[in-house]
Amino acid sequence: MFKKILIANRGEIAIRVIRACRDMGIRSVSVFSEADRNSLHVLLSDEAYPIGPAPSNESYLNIDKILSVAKRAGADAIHPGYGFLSENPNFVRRVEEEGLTFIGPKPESMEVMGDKISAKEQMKKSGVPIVPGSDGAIEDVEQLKKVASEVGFPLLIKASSGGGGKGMRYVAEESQLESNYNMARSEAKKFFASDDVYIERFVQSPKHIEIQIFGDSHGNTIHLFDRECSMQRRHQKVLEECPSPALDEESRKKMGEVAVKAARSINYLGAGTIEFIFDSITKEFFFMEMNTRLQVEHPVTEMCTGVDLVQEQIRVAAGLPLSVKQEEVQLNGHAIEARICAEDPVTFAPSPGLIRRCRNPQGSFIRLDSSAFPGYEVPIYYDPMVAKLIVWGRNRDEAIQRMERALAEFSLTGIKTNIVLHKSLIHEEAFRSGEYTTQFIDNEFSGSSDNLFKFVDDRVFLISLAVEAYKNLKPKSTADHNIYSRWKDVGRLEGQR
Amino acid sequence: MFKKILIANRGEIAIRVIRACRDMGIRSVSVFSEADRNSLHVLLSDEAYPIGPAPSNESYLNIDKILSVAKRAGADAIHPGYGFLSENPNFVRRVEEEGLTFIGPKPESMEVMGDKISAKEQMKKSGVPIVPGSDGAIEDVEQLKKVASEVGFPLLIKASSGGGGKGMRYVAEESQLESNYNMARSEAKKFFASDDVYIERFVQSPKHIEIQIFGDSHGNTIHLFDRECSMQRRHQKVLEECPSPALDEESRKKMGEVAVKAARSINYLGAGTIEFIFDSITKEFFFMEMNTRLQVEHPVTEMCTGVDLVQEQIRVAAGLPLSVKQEEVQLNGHAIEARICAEDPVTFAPSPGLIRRCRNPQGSFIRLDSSAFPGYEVPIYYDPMVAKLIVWGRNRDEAIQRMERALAEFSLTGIKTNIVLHKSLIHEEAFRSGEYTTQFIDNEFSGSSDNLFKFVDDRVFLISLAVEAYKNLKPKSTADHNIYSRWKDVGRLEGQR
Amino acid sequence: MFFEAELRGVKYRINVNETPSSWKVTLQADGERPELHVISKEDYKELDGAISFLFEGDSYMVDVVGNGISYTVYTRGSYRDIPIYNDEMLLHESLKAGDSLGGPNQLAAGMPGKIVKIMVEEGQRLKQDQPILIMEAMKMENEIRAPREIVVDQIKVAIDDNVETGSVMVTFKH
Amino acid sequence: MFFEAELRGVKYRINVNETPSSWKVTLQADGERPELHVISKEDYKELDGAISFLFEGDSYMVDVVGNGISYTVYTRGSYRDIPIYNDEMLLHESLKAGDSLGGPNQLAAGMPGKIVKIMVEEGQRLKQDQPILIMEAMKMENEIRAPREIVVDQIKVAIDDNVETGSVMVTFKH
Repeated sequence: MFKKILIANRGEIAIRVIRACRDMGIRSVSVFSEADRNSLHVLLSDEAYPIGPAPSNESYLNIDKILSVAKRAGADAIHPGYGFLSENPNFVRRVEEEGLTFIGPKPESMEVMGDKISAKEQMKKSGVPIVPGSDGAIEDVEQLKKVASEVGFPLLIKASSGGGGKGMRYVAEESQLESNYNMARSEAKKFFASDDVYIERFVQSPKHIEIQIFGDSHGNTIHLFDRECSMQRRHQKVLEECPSPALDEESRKKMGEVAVKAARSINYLGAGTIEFIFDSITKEFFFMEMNTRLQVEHPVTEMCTGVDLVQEQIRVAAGLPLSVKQEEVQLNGHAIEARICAEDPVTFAPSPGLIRRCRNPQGSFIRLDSSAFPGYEVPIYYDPMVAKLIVWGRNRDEAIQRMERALAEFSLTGIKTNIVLHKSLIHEEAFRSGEYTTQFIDNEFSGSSDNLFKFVDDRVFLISLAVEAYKNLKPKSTADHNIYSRWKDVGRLEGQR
Repeated sequence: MFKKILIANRGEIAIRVIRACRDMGIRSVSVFSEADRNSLHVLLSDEAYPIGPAPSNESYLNIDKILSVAKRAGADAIHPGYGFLSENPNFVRRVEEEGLTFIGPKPESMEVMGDKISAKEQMKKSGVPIVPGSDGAIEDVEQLKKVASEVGFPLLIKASSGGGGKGMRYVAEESQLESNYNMARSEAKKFFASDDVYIERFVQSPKHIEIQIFGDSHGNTIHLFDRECSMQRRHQKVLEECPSPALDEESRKKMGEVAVKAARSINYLGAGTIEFIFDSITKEFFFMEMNTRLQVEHPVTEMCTGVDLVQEQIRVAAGLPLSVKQEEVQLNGHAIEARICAEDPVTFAPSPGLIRRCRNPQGSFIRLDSSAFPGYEVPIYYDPMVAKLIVWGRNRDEAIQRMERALAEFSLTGIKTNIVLHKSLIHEEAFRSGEYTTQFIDNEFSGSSDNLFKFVDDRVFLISLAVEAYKNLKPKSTADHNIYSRWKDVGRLEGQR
Repeated sequence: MFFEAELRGVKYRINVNETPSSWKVTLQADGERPELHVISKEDYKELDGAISFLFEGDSYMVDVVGNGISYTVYTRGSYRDIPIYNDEMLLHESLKAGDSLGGPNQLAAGMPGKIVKIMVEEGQRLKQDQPILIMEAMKMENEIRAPREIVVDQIKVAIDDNVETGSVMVTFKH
Repeated sequence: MFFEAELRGVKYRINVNETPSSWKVTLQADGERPELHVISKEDYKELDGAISFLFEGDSYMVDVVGNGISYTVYTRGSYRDIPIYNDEMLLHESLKAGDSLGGPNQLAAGMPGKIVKIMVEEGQRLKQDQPILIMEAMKMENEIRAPREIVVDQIKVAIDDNVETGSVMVTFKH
């Protein structure tokens, strides 16, 4: 087993990996940019080293610096977390060249699954259902029209190397086809340096359901059931569940088997996720993409299976077999995760800045993975997610009730957060019924401030505000009698108007 | 279901009940003494009312005041927590006279199980094994000698109404019998107003193992497996586990069945615990006592069964059936609880006072039930326990590793706590092997400060200390140049000595 | 002390009087009758940097952050941004109006971030909602648009500049 | 600045020098050679009321509580009570010796609590370890005993009195 692991990441996921290391008696080494000297991963790791200026490409994406710290600290393995270098095959090769172990899949797996077209081809070969669409990139307008008429409208045009909705176009009918094709290509070129685009069927009531898979170097490949991640805003996941409320046992079984088949076909090593688009109406599911890393939402799977996915990653990277066999993985109860972000819950604008108070929820059947603490300044340079709140119940209703309780206990002030958004979302009928699709927040949710802020008596806000404003003004008034008197006079005149 | 529950308690258990109420959509009403206006249960409950001065008998034990608040707030049920009024049958009757529901067993159950002799008689009748000893109180010296020779030495003399080790005497051989009998009687008289004492066999390698039982008003009585609570100091539990590492499956099954039989024999309603003394050598177990309330250590059972015991108490009190049947209760993994107390870890002297910082552990598979926060002053009037840290693992080793991780993350300063004691205990061979008995801390553990404080490099302490002491002195020195100069002169002379 | 505040579109007149043992707070919503609340200081206490407020039997933990005329009040996972005024405050505000944030003739940064694109030039006439610049904060690009028809005077930032909350980025002609 | 400190029975001589960018701390254990540590101020920062201390690559979160000659240092769930002295401190201590805690001729409360029993009378001669009184704190009874053979002068508390840390409970004859 490894003696010391360097974590090439920051924030809550770095802390998550530090904890797994502690659980296994492995020393953890964290790295930090100049914006992160005061971040919690620095404080909680056994060792910590600076790696440069705040912008990611000068620190958390700087392969040379990270490798030089790894050697200096004597680490024997590197955990990439998610994001940053976690899906960069070049980084993996560099790590291996230095004689260290990369905790994650082989670079070849990243390459084949990193390109959407090659991934789809690979999946098709392995018998995994894919969304009807073009076989690979569209060559020209002629092919575009031909394939589009086979696939049918509405359809989507997507960038082959894309992600996060960039370079993606919705085409409702044939007349819009060519103009959108050209726009998609130019966006793709701009964002991803390649203007390859492809088209596929647009699923009308789509749900995002994904399967956690895991492979080891002893020929074992298993799945750890499904997660539902349809609660998204502009393709950013907001709230996740395990298991999906939409799958029946038969679909669940089939989806798990298909995912294992997909992972086996590329001899996948470590933790990975096969994302499917699920058609709520037809109950069909199609391969969307594979994430060759740990997911943000992995804790919901941990809560329901008892398997520590990060420990498992480390075991597998060290050449050990998986600690569980497929038939031992049991789905126990229901878990929900809320991503707590430093952002305005109405406008979704980021809200970096100083956290004034932070009272975390506690108690039965909840888990918090947070990088927030009182006095911490959320930097502007990185992702706005500051914490993940995960709850468990024997069934979905219990889990929802616990989420409501934990959110009510959660007090994070100084910055704006989306805590109140989550409170509102879990009260929505579409969420309660489990029938929400990936379109819910963007198209159906009335996230107005009236809707969000209905939970507390307005008078509590007004009285507290007035007393505190009074206290803020009072010392000034008493210290400088002249100003105070003058103000009183003005106040009196005012009162008489 | 109830609309509003008053919680006649304080600290972490009041908060525990508040959370169960939230989970069920029930409003919670807390009460607080003058020493507790700033306590967390006041802040977290939906409503809060003062009930009088700090000493318990003027507040948390004051039945009239509690009932008057319950009526004023419009509560329809009262949860007593543990301690205080939780096992007081008179309180139960008063609650019922007011037309409110007491969340707990019937007063008759408390009465029969509250007296050690009647409890033992009841258990004997129901076929529950009891420690060989006198049938009821010893009448006189003649009977004492006769029964003692049947039971054999060593033996114990115990007060019939006793608890917490008061009025209990160990007798190694016959020559010490009569003097100890007299001392035990006089202590019993003093502490419990009754000089009834009884004798029983002294089990030589005793473990404390208890079974969680639950009854509802529909004729269902189930058990939720065992807890091991042998890690005790002077009969105060320090650290608990679920399940016991000492029981094999056969003993576990048998103990559970016996406990259910015992509970059924008194038509027990709600949550209760049958405590057994387990002989590590012979594998025999004997009834010790029944606690007719929720236990401090109930979370370890919750972690391994998924059943929320407080919600279950509320359900049952409201007349609903238990939410689980016996065959549905599964023991899943292993949980350990550490009681975090405001006390010196070497001398065990209480350490009330102001909490300066409080950084709580977080992350995968741990739970914290805490009443501590930065700036909270732990009052002198009540129990020194400020938090419970509970961890879970798929097996005992995983749980121990997680406990070690969570303790290392736990930073509670300003007062002294036993966090470091727990760190030390879980490294002990007797704990790792699971073979520790109730005698371990008192007789075998070398809890010296050297033993406890081996975890950190001394230089870290010394350097931090010196820099902070320097900072404390520096402003004074520069502000008052005369004192500074004089001190420098003295310092120089000193340096030359 | 007298204040005016606005919450969810409703204007309130608020009066605060302190006595040794209590706060007397009168709330009067626009067009409604005044409502007097006498809050014992035992029921409104500072605690752990926040306020523990027992109000009509209910227990709230409240945070009030802010100063001047702009406050945010948090409790139970919810919050309100509430503008509040009185004559003294308005006086203070007018004294520093010259350098106030995002006044009518300038565009100030509402959050810290980095300028990634500037779409206008000095002297250019803008339509309402016409994009002025794009600022990046926390991996998100935020497009800042013209509040009304207006002419750009000076552009005070360049691409790749980091700006703090309140930094003036663009001024407009009067 | 020069200090003496004692940790786990070992006496240390410590010297602290501050430079604009670092702390230079020399540690010398009794009978050992001095050891100089140059700690960059970037590696020793105040944070969330505690100290984040990166020492020889390791990361510690440290709390230092105390003043005068008595400090407690906490980190990683562990702590040390460390007495520390220098001449200035000793001077200050001697100035207030008249009312110092638990001096040789008096018995002061080591923690807040309530007096539940007093077993001695004024003028009584006590053997070493003879019980003087019982104080209750947090549901535990703590028996306080005579530090040596001594004669009771005044008893300054009565049964049921609440005492604070440092309150003088009994004085002894010189």
